[in-house]
Order: sequence, then structure tokens, then C-alpha cells
Amino acid sequence: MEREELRKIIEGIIFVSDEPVNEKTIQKAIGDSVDLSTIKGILQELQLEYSSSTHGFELVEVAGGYQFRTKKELREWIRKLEKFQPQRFSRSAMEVLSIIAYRQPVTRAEIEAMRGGIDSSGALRTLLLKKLIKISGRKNDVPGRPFTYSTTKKFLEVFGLKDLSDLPPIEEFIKKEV
Amino acid sequence: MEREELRKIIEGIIFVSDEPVNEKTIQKAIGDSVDLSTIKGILQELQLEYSSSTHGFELVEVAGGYQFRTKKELREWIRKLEKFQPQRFSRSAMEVLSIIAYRQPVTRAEIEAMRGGIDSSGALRTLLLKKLIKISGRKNDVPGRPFTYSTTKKFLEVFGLKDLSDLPPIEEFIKKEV
Amino acid sequence: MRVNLPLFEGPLDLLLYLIKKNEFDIFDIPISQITQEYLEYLSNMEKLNMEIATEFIVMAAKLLQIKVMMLLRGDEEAEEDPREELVSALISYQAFKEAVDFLLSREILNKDVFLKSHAKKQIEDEEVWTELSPSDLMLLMKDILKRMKKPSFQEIEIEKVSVVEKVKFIIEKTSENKTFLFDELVSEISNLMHLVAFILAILELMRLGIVKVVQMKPFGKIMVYRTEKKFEENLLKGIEEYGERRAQEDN
Repeated sequence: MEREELRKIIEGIIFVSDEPVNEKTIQKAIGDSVDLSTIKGILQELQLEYSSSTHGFELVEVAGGYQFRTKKELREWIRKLEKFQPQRFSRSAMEVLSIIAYRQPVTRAEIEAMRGGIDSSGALRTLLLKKLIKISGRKNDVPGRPFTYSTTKKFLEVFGLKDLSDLPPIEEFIKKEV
Repeated sequence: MEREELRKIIEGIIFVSDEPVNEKTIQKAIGDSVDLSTIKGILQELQLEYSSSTHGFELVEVAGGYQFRTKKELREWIRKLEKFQPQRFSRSAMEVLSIIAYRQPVTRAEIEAMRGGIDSSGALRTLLLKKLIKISGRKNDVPGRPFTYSTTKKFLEVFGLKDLSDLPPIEEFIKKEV
Repeated sequence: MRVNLPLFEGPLDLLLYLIKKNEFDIFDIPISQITQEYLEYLSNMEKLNMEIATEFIVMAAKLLQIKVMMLLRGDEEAEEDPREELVSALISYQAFKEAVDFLLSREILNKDVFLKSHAKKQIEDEEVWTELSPSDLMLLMKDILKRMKKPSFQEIEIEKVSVVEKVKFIIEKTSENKTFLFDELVSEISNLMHLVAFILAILELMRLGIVKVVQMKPFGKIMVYRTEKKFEENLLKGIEEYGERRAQEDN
């Protein structure tokens, strides 16, 4: 297949997909005759093209795949356009979320201990309902075998992270001064 | 506003809109300072650009407005892609699955009663096809001896559960008593 | 006297605030002073009739305990610092607060950046699950049980569902692929009001001669197909007016 044709198919596939699409999925859809490095090369080409200032959206690498998203500088225009409620997060939900992000899988008791003993059931519930976290298993070596929580793919999507390793190491946030 | 900036905003607005967008809607969003002919000109420019054979989608004029759509010739590829996308479950399938998970063995009539009389045959069929549930027997003390449904081993695998006792209790998130 | 009390997420949050305000060294916190300020804050809360959560009291007890241990401690360097546990808890909590700021500084979906309309809908209405977790089952079950407790004659939530929208949907579907299965179309419809609107839309399109509905045999699959008649935009307006008239008649 010609490169131009390939590029067109890849662009169309990403455009139509509801979820971020990765190289492997693209390869499966196109056929094994096209190697991953060619696909990767085209994805980079597309990223470069849409990053130009004439475009209103760009190709972002997120949650293990590629997705078209509007550019940040257009947010005021889009917010004006739409009558929607922007994502909002309470301080406590965000604290619980960041602890889960870094310490997953983690139990509710562990989360609460790290927050100085604050009851975190409400925040957990909110995060579960928003599908930013999920119950990922149980901690078997603790009496009562409590449930453990982990972040979801949607968490990566909402915060624009490629994968969990895209989070800066927690040590970077440890400051000598307060 | 500069033409390039304007073009970018227009592209972004069309990209996020649910409905085809027309010149007037765009003008309303951007402000009256930009005249319709400029907007029209930019729309034509965009149409021309995306009609090029390197692009997987195009800007089409439909239902009195403009909308991005994938190109027709990509239909086959997109269909192929769908096979490799993660499975999607509708709310009704998920509701039926929760009821079976927590109340098994359970009959269709019991499921529908819990859901306020909503017909659940479609959801049951989907779940049977996906092998997340199975017919586990019949309820003999009810006229017509209806079938009962239960979850399968695959259900446990998909949800990462060792056994059914690993399902979170429904009361888990009631605020703890102090 | 008016007291303005800053609000804190918990005792660690309050302690970090006091450390910052006084420019204390986190590795050498003057326990007597911070304990005093901490207790002052709690008593101010009490004066304002604010509820003091247990964890604040627990921390107050812990601070007092550390204070006593500090007084009892000799000068020997080798001895463990009674503040150690508190310090490491504060440092780790502080790091998570920074992590919160990091997350909030990202380009957040549906706040800073947006998806193409189709994909966006999937994210917003939360109606589609692609990643399955037991917690989803638990939350849904809770929801179902809550619904069941409500009296059965509860008002049906009437959502504004437009027939015109469904007409557009059908036209769009049929323009690409002339024949399609009724079941296939209906499978994308999630609730009763939408189904009603959908059926009204099909009836309307049949009346206008734009689609035909055929069933090959009794209980067989129902096929919907487009006739040769062209669909024109102005027909939508007619349908809209028809819908409005009906709504008025209903009232």
C-alpha cells in the first residue's frame, strides 16, 4: 500500500474511533503487511501536521493510544459554544485520586491513613461513579481482606496521560520546605 | 482577529459540535465583528484542504451546515477496526448483569421486576452471547417453570474475581459510624 | 468579633498550613508552639459552632503525646526522634498535595480540551462501559435497589426527545446503506422515550413515502429501506410543526 493511502486510512481510523487508538490496533485493522515502525512514523507525521497553529485540533498521545482533541487555546470559545458542565473535582476527591494514582492497588484504610485519618468514603464513591477509579481486587494478607482501588483508563484519558509512568515520580514532589 | 486564528477557531468549533454547524452559528460564537463572507471563505478553504487525498476525513455540507465525516472509501477499514475495539456494554446490559451477579439464580421476570418492568430480553441475549451469564436451571415452584440465570466462570475472569464472595458488598460505602 | 477560619482537608493539611505560616523547618518542628496553635485553631472552630471531626482530636492527642516524649527525651542523639512519624506523614501528605496540583495542571478533558462530538457523547453520558470492574456492578445494584424503594407510581422522567432528531438519524443511517434491520437501529436506543420518538419518526417517514417497512414473514426480521423519493431539508420543518401541534393538543 502506498504511504499516502496508509496515512489517509490511519487518519480516518483515529478520527472515527471513540477511544484512543494504538499502533497495534491500527496494524490489526490494516493488516500485518504494514510494519509498526511505518505506522509509528505516520502517526508522528500527523502529530506534527496538526500541531501547526492553523489547526483547531491536534493528535494527542493518551491512555496508550492516539486521539484527536481540540487545542487548549480554544477552550474559551468552545465553552461559550456549549451549554455543558465542565469537569469539576472537589479537593478531597483529588487528594484521594492522587493517592490511588501513586499507591495503587491501595485499600481505603491506607488512603485514609495517608490523609491523616479522614473518612474518604464519599470521595471514593464520587471517583467510582466518575469511573476514574475501580475496585481492582482484595488485599489478602490483611484481616478482613479489604478491597483495593486502582485508577482506570478513563483516568489517563481525563488527565491526558499516556500511561501511569507518565506521572512524575512522587519523589519529585517531596519538598524540603513547606 | 487574524484570518489564521479565525480558521483555527472555526475548525475547532466544527470538530466539537454535535450537529452540522452553519455560518451563522459560527458568527454567533465568534462575534459580529467577523462578517459572513469571511467565514464562508474559510469554510471553503477547509473543504478544499480536507478533500485532498491525504486526508481520512472531509468537511461536508449537510443538513444546512458543515460537519467533518470520514471519507466513504474508508468504510471497510473502519468496519475492520471495530472488531479490534474493546467490547462495549450498555447500561441495560450492565444493570441486568449486576442483578444476576448479586441475586443468582434469578429468573427473567424477577430481573425485569427489579428494573421496574423494563424488558430485559435483549440484554440477556447479549450477556449469554458474551458468555458472561448462563442458564443455570429452572424455577420449579413458579408456573411455567421459568429458566434461571447465573454468572459464569468467564464472568469471574473478566471482573478479576476469585469467587462470588469477592463481589463488593452493596453496603461498602455507607459512611462508617464514629 | 469576626473570625475567618481557613478550611482544611484534615489535621495534616492544618499542620502544614501552620508550618508554612510560621516558616518552621519541617524536620525540626517546635512541637510546643505548633501544638498550641493547633489547639487554638480547634477552639476557634468550637467558638464558631463548627463540628470538629474526630481525626482532628486524634491528632491533638498525638501532638500532646509527642510533646511529652520530647520533654522526657535525653540529649542523646542516638535516640529516636518522637516527631519522626509525624514528619514523614506530613512529607508524604505534602507530596500528594503537589501531585493534586500536577493533575489539575494537566489539559483536562471536557474542561480544557474536547473530543469530537461522537466520542464526547460516549464520555459524558456514562452509558457505555468498556472497562469492567466489580465496583460498577455494586454501584449499579445500589442504584437499582434505590429505584425499587420508590413508589411504583413515581413520575416518569420526561426527557425532551425530538422526533426530528430521530428522523435525521434514520435519514443518515439509510443514506449510506439503503436497507437495514429494524432491530439494528433499535439496538442503539436506550430508553422508552427515545423508542417512542423513533417509532414516530419511522411512521412520519413512511407517511412521507421516504422509507418503507417490510416484514418478510410473520415474526421475521423487519427491514426498513429508503425509497427513491428524495429527502429534503424543508420536510424536517414540517415534522417539527407537526410535533409541536401534537404537544399542544396533549396539553
